[in-house]
Amino acid sequence: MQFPNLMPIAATDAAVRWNSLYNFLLGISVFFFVLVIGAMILFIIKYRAREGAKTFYFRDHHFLEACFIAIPTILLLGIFGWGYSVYNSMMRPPADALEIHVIGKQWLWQFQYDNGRTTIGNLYVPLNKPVKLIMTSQDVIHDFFIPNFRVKSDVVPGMYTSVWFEARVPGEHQVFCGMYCGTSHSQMLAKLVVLNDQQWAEFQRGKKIGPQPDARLNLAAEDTTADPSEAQAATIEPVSLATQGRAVFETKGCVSCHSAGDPTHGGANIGPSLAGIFGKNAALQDGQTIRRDESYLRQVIEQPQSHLLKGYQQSVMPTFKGLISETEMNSLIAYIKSLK
Amino acid sequence: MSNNDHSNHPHHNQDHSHHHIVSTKTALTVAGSLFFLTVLTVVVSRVDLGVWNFPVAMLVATVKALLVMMFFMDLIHDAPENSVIFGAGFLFLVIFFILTASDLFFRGNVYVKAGTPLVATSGRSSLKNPWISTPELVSHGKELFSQNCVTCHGPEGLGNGVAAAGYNPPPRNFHSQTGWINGRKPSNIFKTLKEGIPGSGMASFGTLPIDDRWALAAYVVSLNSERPASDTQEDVAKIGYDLKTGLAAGGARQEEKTIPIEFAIERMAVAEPAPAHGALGANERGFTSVGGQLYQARCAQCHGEHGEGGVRVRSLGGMPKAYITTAPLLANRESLKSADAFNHVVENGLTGREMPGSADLSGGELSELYTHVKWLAGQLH
Amino acid sequence: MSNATTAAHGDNYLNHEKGLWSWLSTVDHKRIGLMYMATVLTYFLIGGIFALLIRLELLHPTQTIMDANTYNRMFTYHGAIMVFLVVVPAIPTTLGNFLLPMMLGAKDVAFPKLNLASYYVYLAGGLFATASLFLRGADTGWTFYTPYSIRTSGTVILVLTGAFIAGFSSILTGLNFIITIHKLRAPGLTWSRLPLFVWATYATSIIQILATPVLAITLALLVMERVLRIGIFDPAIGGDPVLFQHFFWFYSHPAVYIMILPAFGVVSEVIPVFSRKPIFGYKAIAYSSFAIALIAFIVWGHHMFVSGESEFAAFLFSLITMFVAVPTGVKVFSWVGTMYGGSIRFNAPMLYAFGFLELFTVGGLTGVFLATLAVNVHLTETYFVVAHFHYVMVGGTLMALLAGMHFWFPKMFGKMYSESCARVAWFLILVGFNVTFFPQFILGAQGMPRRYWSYLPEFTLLNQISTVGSWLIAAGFLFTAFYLIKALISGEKAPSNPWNALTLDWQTPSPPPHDNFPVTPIVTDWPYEYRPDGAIVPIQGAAPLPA
Amino acid sequence: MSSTHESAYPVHHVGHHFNNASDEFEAAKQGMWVFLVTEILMFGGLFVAYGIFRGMYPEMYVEAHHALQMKMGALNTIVLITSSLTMALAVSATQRGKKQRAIGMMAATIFLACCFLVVKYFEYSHKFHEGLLPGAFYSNTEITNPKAPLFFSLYFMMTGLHGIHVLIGIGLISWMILRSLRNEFSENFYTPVELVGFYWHFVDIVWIYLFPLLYLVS
Repeated sequence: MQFPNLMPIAATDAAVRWNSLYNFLLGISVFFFVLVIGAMILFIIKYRAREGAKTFYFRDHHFLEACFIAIPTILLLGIFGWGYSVYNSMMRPPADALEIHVIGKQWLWQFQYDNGRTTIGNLYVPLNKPVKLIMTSQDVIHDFFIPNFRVKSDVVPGMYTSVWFEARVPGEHQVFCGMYCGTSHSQMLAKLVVLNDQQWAEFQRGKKIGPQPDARLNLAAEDTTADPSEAQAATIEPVSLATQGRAVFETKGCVSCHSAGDPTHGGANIGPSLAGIFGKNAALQDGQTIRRDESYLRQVIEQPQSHLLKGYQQSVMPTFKGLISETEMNSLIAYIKSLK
Repeated sequence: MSNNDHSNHPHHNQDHSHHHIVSTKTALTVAGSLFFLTVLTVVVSRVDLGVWNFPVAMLVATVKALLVMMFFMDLIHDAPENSVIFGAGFLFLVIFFILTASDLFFRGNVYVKAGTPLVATSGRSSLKNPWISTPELVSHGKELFSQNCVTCHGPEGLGNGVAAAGYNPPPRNFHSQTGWINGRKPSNIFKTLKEGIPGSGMASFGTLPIDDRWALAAYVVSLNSERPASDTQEDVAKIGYDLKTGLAAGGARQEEKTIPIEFAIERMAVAEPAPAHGALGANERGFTSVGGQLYQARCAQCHGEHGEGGVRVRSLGGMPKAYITTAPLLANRESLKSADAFNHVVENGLTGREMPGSADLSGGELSELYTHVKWLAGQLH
Repeated sequence: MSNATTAAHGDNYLNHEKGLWSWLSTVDHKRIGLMYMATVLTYFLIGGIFALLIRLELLHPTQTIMDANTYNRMFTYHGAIMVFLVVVPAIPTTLGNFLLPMMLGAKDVAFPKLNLASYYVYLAGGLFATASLFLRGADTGWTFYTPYSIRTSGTVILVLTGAFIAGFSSILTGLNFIITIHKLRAPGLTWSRLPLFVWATYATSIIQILATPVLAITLALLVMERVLRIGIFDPAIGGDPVLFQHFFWFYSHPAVYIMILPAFGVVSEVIPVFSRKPIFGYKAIAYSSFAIALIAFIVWGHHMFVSGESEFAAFLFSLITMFVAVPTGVKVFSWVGTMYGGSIRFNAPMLYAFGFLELFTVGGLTGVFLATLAVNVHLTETYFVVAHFHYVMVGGTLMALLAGMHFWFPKMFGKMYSESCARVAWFLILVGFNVTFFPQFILGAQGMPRRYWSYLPEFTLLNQISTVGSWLIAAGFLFTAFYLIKALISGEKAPSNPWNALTLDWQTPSPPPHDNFPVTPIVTDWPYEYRPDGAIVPIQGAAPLPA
Repeated sequence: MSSTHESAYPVHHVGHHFNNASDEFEAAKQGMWVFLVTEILMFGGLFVAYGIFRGMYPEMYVEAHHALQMKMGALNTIVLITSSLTMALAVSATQRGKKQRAIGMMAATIFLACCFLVVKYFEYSHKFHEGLLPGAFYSNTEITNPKAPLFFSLYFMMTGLHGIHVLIGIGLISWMILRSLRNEFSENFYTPVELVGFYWHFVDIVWIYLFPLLYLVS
């Protein structure tokens, strides 16, 4: 295991500005910590109790106390001003920003683009173009948090909030839900996928975009003159259907509720476990028995309420009809098949 | 009480004759002033002072409160620190209000203001003469077809998809030459995609981008061995496609946008008293079941508290002054005959009838809602 | 007076009356203080066990010992119990109750019966909150954010009721202390001669009075949301969930000063005694308590910078928040200044004061990060915040509570504990604390959100270090419990003033008699007159002390 | 009233921690003021919620307040002010040692408080009948502003909390009457009556603000 980096990568200009402010605060904090604790340790050693030693006698020192007040005040006002200016630039999107709608719901993220496409779990944005996310929640408060961009905003039901950014590093960036929202809060993850111009054009035409490398690996290739086809090339290596399915399982939020029986792979137990179910019979709520084959899986993914398993009073699973392509469906079924 | 006890407390019954006592005369005068001020504030509230009504009412109330504090509670003769203490309570209340207001009254309107489109999409097609089929268009359409249509229409477009059995009338077989309700030309198919076919399982695919819809139309046309006649300019104009600007269907902006269901409802429903259904307990089921709550939140505003209809609903599209009146949710309606049909209508809405789709509902919620609506329908005679 | 004579014969508040009922029905502030202490420590044990389980669950990125729902209940109860039942009442109700009248030279607090009533109110609140544990529990987090807290199942109402009731205990205690300080000071004890602990308690009480009622109405409205669906905080019915956050933090931000101000008071007492030097900047420390109490009320919005709060409000709240650091800094500098040129002794209370300074300085400095608008956006709702407030509340309040308990233990029980055991425990707790919480700063900066039951594999190492640290803290606390209980049973008899301190509470026998002082003391000077030659001048208290 | 002063009045004992009765009285009185401050802030939460929503939806408030019966509200204001007057007179009568008059005034206060509650009862039942209920239970069809349920949530919470305070006040004043009948008070000791008086005036002050805020929106 390698020791992790102290900070996430800075993938926007705002994040770079943020870093300088953060580093300044870090420096000033270390200075004051050493000042206070160093003085304390020095006094502890120098003035430890000894036989016959006389103590000083003074009650206060007005000049010193005035300094205690004045110096921190000036410093803090400076920090405030700097913080506010960075905040301000993080809050004001350019007028031409591309708008994408984000809907949070327990426990997945849904993204709606202005060309009518909808994706779940993966947010696709173009490289080097300002993007404004207009966000709301369907149920409780969530929080859209992209550490690599240093932006975050609560996603509140009944109102709209927004964040904006201009991504400088292509590839996948981690997105978290930052506001506690219930059972699968920690699995309400998403990937923000930054696409180069060519990929973005393809995405807009409705093409499926394969998995992209982690943005942290792309940081070295931040130079935007790099040949975009290279990143492309990395993605067309043959990958087994089940492996693709595993990616679908994660990105579409299945993992928030279903266990895959794989201890390294998380998975909650809101819905039934999917490990080793394929081809076996299962008892339904209405007393019938059903064989869980491909068409069964397809049906319950598209219409979750069509077959209620015994022990489940109602289905809370949202329908994935229209939100999951045939290819994804096939790979997902292949993945479930592969689970032992 | 024993004398012994008594002696331990030599200071008991210290009289506090120095303590001020409110005289009856003062009390009556104050009460009289309070009565007068009450009448005054009622009278003033009847006069329109514009923005000043509220400050005046608060001023009068504060004078009244001060009178009570100063004379009934005798704060003017009390230790000054008690006035400070009591005043601090009001001071911190004011701080509480002002700083809370600094948020809620100053929230930036992130969302576009009313009157402008909610989603700034352009209804413009990037294709030139998009109704003319090209091989690229057909192959793009094929891809879209496999994503959007095969469930019902089947992989070859024979109308035999996995979900086909649930629909009456059955999904269209694209290889047949007859029975096409809107016609077979690309522009006809574009229209079907845009509006759906009311009364059937064919929903509106108006959420697809315009180019995608043209691509689908081209693909569907290519499936049939017998080509339909080509589109004329009139055909294209009929579906509202502006040849000059490339804008699809007049008011394309309205056509293209998708808005959250709550917004749609809020903007559409018009205050109109629903017919009284006194016999039906509004809350018997209304708030106890998930379906009932969903119904109240999303449907009741247009369909009535009990599904009785009769509510005037404003059109959101090109004719903002037009209304339609909702009909009762009777059990013999097509959409209430099967869960699938119901889900279809709820998820996709009914284009042309101002019924917005609620695609965000989960399967569980849909089935709860269906149960509730069926129950409501059963109550209507 | 009969009390004066019996005091010499070993009559003290512990044996003045006997039997369980004499404790349960006592109106003696000292006994009530001890009852509070027993109860607070019990809740601390429960909350601490939850904390250990939480850390154990986070040993591995995925499930370790419990499922997500259990985990969510764990952190909810850990937070709710620690905040409402432990850290808020910890110092005022235990040390405050015991010491405040003694430091003022009074026989009791102004309203002794009310004091006992507030203990039972507190107990009832605690029982309500913990009773829900045995039913379905609550998984709202201690912040009860709407609309989640309205929708989630479980016994949320019981927890809300518990916190609501416990709030009234806080209000009544604050009221009692304010009147006691106003009206019951001994002759000669002017405001400028008050011990700093009294100043701090006074500022705390003011916050309790002004802020806690808002918590009461907020929680009551939340109960109404669940029972009557009134919708004020529920967006589904037209209300505003962010308004709830304003209401909640209007109490809960000042509440963190309810937690930390008494700790400042304890440290201000301990440091001059063990440095044998007058406190540096008495007035600055006293007034800064008030400045903090005042500013505490106008900064709550900094908890909500990313909640959808307006930019204008964010601007205001961030600006005002910066000024909290000024009086806090003044205090820290003054304490270090007090040590300068002193004659420092390393008894357990002083060691804890050192620990307090270290942890609180880290907690305070990281607070500036969070007050800075842009930086807050990234760090809030992550482990950075978790680490920050643990450094302040545990590192600050708990360290000070331990300092105070070790400082006044001889006075309370008339027994001495083992100094060497105390040093071992201090070392374990201090090291364990830093090992537990420092890695969380890094985790937070990396972006790990709080309240996560599972986490990305890249966060594993730091989480494991943190979990190991929690075991060190637990070992330290267990050891502390061991040697303090041992001291209670078989400790050496303590003299009346083992540390040669000057405040009034030390100018009476250990343990104190029922009425605190054999004779009402008359005060002639401030309580920090430590002379350079180390001579102990009986400055306060008129009665000659028994040898 | 008995002629011998000492035996007629049960002796009130000054707490052992106070120097004298005057100190004890001042402490108790200041305690009451501090308590009233906590009451201000408790009601304050509701007033702030009211103010915030009024600022956000002013036209809804105007529309919704028409459903309240202003005459009933005005009547109740008069009733409560009168009860404050009788309470003030009861306190000064106690301070002057006029026991009969004090008891009479306190009984009048209780009577007026009950009148207040009766009027409130009619108002509430009218609201229930009209479906003007808080939040999710709102079923009125005349006032259709989608935010109107909020107004009635606030109306019921504010007047409800105030009503609970009136009930508590009735209990406290009854207790004072009882203690008066037991001759516990005299011109030398009347602290409880004066403090209950403060409480009652505070309840009046809250209503003085509630009346224009709820009934006189324009």
